[in-house]
Amino acid sequence: MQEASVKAHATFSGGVHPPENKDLTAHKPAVRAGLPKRAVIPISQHIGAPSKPLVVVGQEVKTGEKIADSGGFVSAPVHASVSGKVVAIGNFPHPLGMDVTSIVIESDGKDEWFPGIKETRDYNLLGPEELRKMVQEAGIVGMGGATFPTHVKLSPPKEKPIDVVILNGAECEPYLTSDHRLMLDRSSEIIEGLKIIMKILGVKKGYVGIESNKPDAVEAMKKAAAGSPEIQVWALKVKYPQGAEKMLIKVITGRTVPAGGLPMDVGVVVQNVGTAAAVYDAVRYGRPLIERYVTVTGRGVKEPKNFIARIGMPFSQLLEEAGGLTDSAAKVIAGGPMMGMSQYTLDVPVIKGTSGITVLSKSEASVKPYGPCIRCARCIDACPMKLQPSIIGVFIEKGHFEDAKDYNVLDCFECGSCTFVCPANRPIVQWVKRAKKELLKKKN
Amino acid sequence: MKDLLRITLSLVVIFVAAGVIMGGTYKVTSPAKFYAEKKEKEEALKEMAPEATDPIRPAGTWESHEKPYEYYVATSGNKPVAYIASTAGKGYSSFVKMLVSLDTNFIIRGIKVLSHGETPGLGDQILEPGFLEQFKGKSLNQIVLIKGETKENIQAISGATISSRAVTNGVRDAVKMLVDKYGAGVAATAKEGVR
Amino acid sequence: MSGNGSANYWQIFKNGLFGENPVFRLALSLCPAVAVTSGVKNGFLMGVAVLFVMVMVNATVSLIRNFINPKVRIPSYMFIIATWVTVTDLVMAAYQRAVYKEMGLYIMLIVAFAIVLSRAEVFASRNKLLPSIVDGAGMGVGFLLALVLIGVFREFLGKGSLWGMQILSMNGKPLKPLLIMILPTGGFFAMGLLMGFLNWIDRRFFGGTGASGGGH
Amino acid sequence: MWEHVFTVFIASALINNFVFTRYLGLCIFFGVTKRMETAVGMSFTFTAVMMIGVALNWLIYNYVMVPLGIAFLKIVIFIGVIAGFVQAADTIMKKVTPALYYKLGIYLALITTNCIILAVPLEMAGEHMGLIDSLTLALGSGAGFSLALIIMASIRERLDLADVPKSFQGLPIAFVLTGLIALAFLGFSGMVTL
Amino acid sequence: MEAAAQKEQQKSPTQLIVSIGPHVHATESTAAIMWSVSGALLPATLMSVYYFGMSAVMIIAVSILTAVLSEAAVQKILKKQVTVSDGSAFLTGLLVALNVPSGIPLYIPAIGSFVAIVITKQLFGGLGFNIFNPALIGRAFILISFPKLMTTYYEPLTSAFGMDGKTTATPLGILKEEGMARLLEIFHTKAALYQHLFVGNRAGSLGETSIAALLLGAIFLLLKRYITWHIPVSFIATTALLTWVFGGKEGLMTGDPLLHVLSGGLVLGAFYMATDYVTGPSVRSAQIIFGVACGALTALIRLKGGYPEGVMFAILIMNCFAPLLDRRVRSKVFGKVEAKGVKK
Ligand SMILES: Cc1cc2nc3c(=O)[nH]c(=O)nc-3n(C[C@H](O)[C@H](O)[C@H](O)COP(=O)(O)O)c2cc1C
Ligand SMILES: Cc1cc2nc3c(=O)[nH]c(=O)nc-3n(C[C@H](O)[C@H](O)[C@H](O)COP(=O)(O)O)c2cc1C
Ligand SMILES: Cc1cc2nc3c(=O)[nH]c(=O)nc-3n(C[C@H](O)[C@H](O)[C@H](O)COP(=O)(O)O)c2cc1C
Ligand SMILES: Cc1cc2nc3c(=O)[nH]c(=O)nc-3n(C[C@H](O)[C@H](O)[C@H](O)CO)c2cc1C
Ligand code: SF4
Ligand code: SF4
Ligand code: SF4
Ligand code: SF4
Ligand code: FES
Repeated sequence: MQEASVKAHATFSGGVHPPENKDLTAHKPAVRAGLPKRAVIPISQHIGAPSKPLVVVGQEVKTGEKIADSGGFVSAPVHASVSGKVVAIGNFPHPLGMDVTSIVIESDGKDEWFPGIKETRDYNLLGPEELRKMVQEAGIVGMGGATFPTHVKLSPPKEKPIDVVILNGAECEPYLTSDHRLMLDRSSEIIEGLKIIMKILGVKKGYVGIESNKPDAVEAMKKAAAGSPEIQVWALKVKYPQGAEKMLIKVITGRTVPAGGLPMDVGVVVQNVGTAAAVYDAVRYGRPLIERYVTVTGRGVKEPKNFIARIGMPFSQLLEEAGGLTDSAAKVIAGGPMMGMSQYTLDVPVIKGTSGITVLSKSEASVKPYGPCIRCARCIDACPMKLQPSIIGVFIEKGHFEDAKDYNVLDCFECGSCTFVCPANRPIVQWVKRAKKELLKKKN
Repeated sequence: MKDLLRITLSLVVIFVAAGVIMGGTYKVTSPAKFYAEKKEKEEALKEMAPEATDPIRPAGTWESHEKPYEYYVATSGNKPVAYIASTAGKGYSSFVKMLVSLDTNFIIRGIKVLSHGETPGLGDQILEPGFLEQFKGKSLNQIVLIKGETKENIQAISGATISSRAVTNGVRDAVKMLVDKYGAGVAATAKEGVR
Repeated sequence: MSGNGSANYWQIFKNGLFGENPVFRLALSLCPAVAVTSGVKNGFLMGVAVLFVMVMVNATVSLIRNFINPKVRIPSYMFIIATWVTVTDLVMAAYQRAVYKEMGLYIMLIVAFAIVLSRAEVFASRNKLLPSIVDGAGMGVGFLLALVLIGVFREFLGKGSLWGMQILSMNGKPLKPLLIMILPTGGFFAMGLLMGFLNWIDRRFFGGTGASGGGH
Repeated sequence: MWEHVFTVFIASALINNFVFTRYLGLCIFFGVTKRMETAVGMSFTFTAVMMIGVALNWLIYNYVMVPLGIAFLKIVIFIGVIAGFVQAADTIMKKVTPALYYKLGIYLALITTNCIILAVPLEMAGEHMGLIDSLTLALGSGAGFSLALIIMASIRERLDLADVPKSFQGLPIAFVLTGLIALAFLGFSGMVTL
Repeated sequence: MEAAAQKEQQKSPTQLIVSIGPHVHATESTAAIMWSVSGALLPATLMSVYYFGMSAVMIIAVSILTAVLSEAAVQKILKKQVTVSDGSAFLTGLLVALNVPSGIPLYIPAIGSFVAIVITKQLFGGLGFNIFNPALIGRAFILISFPKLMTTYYEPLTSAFGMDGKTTATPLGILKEEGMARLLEIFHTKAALYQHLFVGNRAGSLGETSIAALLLGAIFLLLKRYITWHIPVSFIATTALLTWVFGGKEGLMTGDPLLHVLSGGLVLGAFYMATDYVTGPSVRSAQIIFGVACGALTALIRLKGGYPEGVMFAILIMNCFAPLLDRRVRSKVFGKVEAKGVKK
């Protein structure tokens, strides 16, 4: 334990230190948000095939009832987050940009739970297969933002043996504190969830990585893990993007995920702490994933808060519960300011991957014009992937996508560090996204 | 076959015609060129010793920078009136080739730069009379390059010190050589001032 | 390139001067354009040499054009060019000693100038004697003018003189505004700036594409 | 001896670089430096042709032309020799190493009308150089030209991304650029005296 | 702004700003950097005024003015946005001024600045695209055009005003032409020599003489991370090493590295000019190669070349190679087994 936290001070090269702004909400215990009046539940809240609706307009549903089933292996079922009546199935705005088929449930305010849901006290008698099934049925997906169906991560191919599971409690995104609060409120559940995941994967070594700017969370998790020697809790240096799995794995296990590869290539599975908690709830109480911790924060909201909100909760309603927007509010972001997506409407719902809603004021949000690259190399130093964003940027700006590819643009995971430091304000991430699209087009 | 024949034939004709043209031109021009060169050289030498009545002939060759150079004794009725040497000095980007002529007391009468490859505008300032005139009337041990005002010695052209040094050294080598060869008397003074 | 045998001699001639100026437009045989133009005089004499060679070559080629077998066309042309260059070289060496000392090498290199070969190939080999001579003359004069233009630009800025005559001077001493212009560096600058300037004029006033060709 | 050889080499490669200080080979220089591939291809081909061409011409000049007193035909003969040799190389390569031919063949054609390829033999004849010196000169010139080509290509590829004023795009800016490189290379001037 | 992205903006009923992330930025800006570098040169600038008086003031004013005006003019003509406020033209002008000797006719630095901005920078596409260091090309241009004036250096003034200093050779000049002995004659002891060089009481180009002032600014730049150690350190170290090994009259290892480091444009060049982002390689490992090569060339020119000082030419020559270095030396991508080979 001791030498662990000492070792933890080693860190990856590159990265940046954006102002954290976590004190807006860090000390505020999560409060339960009211029920959404109209829950808008997209059938695709995850990477992979959209799920298939099981309900029809007009049908009555109960909280936790499955309303859409997996559209394939890499997919996840979706459940009703409130009890009430299905009033519409159609395209509605989605926090990730385009409109998406969603099931709209008008809440009857009773929040009656689906009878089919039953507890399992002695879940540790169950075998990996049954456990994995339960996780899948509960529609759990990565809650760190990647929203990759968890049961898939938990079924690695034979040839890729997993020997380490890491829980990602870094929460390196500025402003966000949902994982922080979650770790304080539900530390033991998280550890239990971790143990279940380890059992499913047959792994003997588990870690929880937490940025050292949350000492209380580190303490809480250490206490919760005290009884289990196979689990270590690591305090990590505060540096964005510490939470990026490749960086996390590098720091904790010293292993380097090959470019273009996955954590499992080095025998590691990374899960967000929220995911672990969800796994516990699913296995212990049979509860599907219908709510999550959401931080509503930023200079643009009157009373920044941490919420426990139901999936499908419209941003507008949740923001109201946080006292509403200030007059200076200018930009609403699903997620944090580094990787989050800015929204053009407040009708979008909270989904499984929504760790927060950040509202920036005019002064923060003003988009400055960008100038030519002065080759200052700050972006190269900042890039955790050790790419050369400067040159990549110029190439894409001039439409030389192949050259950009030659400079490994495809290895960019869009953390935004380069764009953050660029003195010329160059929108590199934006260009990278375009390049990836163009290159994809060329491929097929 | 017939084709091939035509080709060869045509080529042969062209070759012959061209050969005639070029050969003809050569016949005409080569003597002209030869005399022109000869004349240039003689005029250059004559310039060095106008009063010499007899044609100026090489008196021997000497070594400078591993290359042979000629020297001459200009005479009027077999009486020496001037000693002349061709010489060279190592410059900025080339060897500066010169003619130096001394009177019978081994005082410099004149310098003529025959060729050089120094930088236009910088090194080629050595051609300016102002610089070359300095050498007139100087004797061996005065031929020292000075950066800055001087009447006694040779003043370097600023911005072209290296080329200036090339000329000065070339001249000094030649003068020393001539003094050693012909000036038993003045030889003593020649000892110092040699780099 | 426009090389039809239309008997409009002025057209053919003018084409060489402007439309397809060898240096500024076709960007052929660039070396001498930079190399010998540190002074107007050298530029002019080089131009004359090229003019002479081009006229003679074009004439010869068009005279014997029906007599040469296509298979050996190019070699024959090169041989003809080499011949006339040799003649020029020998004459210059004999009667233009001073100049020859400075640019003898470049005179000989006329043999490598793509412009000469290309005119022989493109024009002379398909046209009668007179048009060919006119074309050669046009191209030659165009080349000559280009060299003189560059020469004026460089010698004036570099030495403050033209054709060796000092024009600018300050209290007796010759005034040399920008020495660098007579060095290699300056030659390249002069070419680049003049080309750019001409392009600009072309785009601005004649709505041309203002593109200079490239390569040989 | 070796010191002298070394001096000749450095001088011809850097200090008297054919492109930057003697303005030769410009057509090809500007022609093939639009892209790095072509520049590299030309570098190899050029240096090879240069070496062999000089060797052949040296032999012919010293053992045929001088004895026969037809040195004044050097222009005709040198270009003939080079053109012939290039032709031969072309056909032979096509037969023997087609792979290499498709890489470098295209450049062979260009080379015949390049000034440097002819200038070096002429210089060699003019200065009555020995075989070693001639070959060193050839190698140095080849290396110098290759260096020039590769620098130029790398810079021009970067220039593709810059918004150069319309009238200056293409050759004009290339000329100015060459001028600037030449200015920089003046730093080598005065290091050796030949 | 992205056409597409704008399309999205119109979709917005409320006035929400939509853009691709990240949605926060560091406060750094191009202008801030350029002005800070200019600021870092303030000590050296003041010293030059102290030592060379009114002449220095005029030269600096004229160079900067010409630089800024030419930049504005060109951008107007090319119908580009005028960006003189970003300070890069100002900095270029200042550096031109600091690179010329005092007492030089004012039209010369003016020409230098003009060439620097118009031919070297704007013709190539303006800020960020120039291949060569504008200020140094400007200097080289006027050095070749006016070799006499540009190599005529004046003693620093004892009285701060009026131009009564007398001309003299610079330390490097003397070292080259007359050798160490002469230098000791002038300064008596080596200690005195070094001390003169360090405080800057010696002949030389305006900005280069006071090593102390230059280092002050350099430290500021290093602390603020505006420059990194890679280029300056490798540059100066290499020059020192080579001048020590080969610089001595009596055989190897008898040279005087300290003298070579303190004199000439080395410190100014290494910290303020070789470090120019735009005209050097941007990958750190390539920067070390760049620095070492600059150092080697400087030593070569100083010891073997036809010129007392080589810093300028060294940097300019390496500017030619920067794009090649950028091509060949690339950052080692995280998780790439061996940094991917260069496209051939
Ligand atoms: C730049 C970047 C930063 C990230 N930061 C976090 C983080 O702070 N917390 C987190 O849980 N996941 C973060 N992620 C996502 C993780 O990389 C990884 O996908 C996730 O932890 C996997 O767990 P999950 O599948 O349970 O979400 C980040 C990803 C990127 C690319
Ligand atoms: C491109 C260039 C060409 C030069 N050409 C010459 C030259 O031909 N002759 C010469 O003596 N110095 C030449 N120099 C060297 C400088 O002029 C040298 O510093 C100068 O001779 C020494 O300065 P000083 O003469 O004022 O003492 C040249 C320098 C450069 C950069
Ligand atoms: C950055 C910089 C680079 C310079 N480069 C050169 C150069 O390459 N050649 C030169 O003659 N002078 C150059 N100078 C000016 C020389 O330093 C000048 O010759 C100097 O004053 C010589 O004096 P020193 O003996 O103190 O070096 C440069 C000056 C600076 C500030
Ligand atoms: C650290 C640093 C050093 C610079 N050095 C120079 C310089 O030596 N010469 C110059 O003209 N501009 C310099 N600049 C300004 C600017 O980068 C330069 O003009 C660009 O080359 C313009 O494209 C420098 C800027 C920075 C940040
Ligand atoms: S940080 Fe911006 S300006 Fe600096 S190199 Fe990267 S892209 Fe260019
Ligand atoms: S290039 Fe990609 S990975 Fe690197 S810093 Fe920028 S966004 Fe992050
Ligand atoms: S750059 Fe790419 S991501 Fe950005 S707006 Fe354009 S298409 Fe979308
Ligand atoms: S990513 Fe978004 S902003 Fe960019 S083009 Fe696509 S829709 Fe537009
Ligand atoms: S003219 Fe020299 S290569 Fe074309």
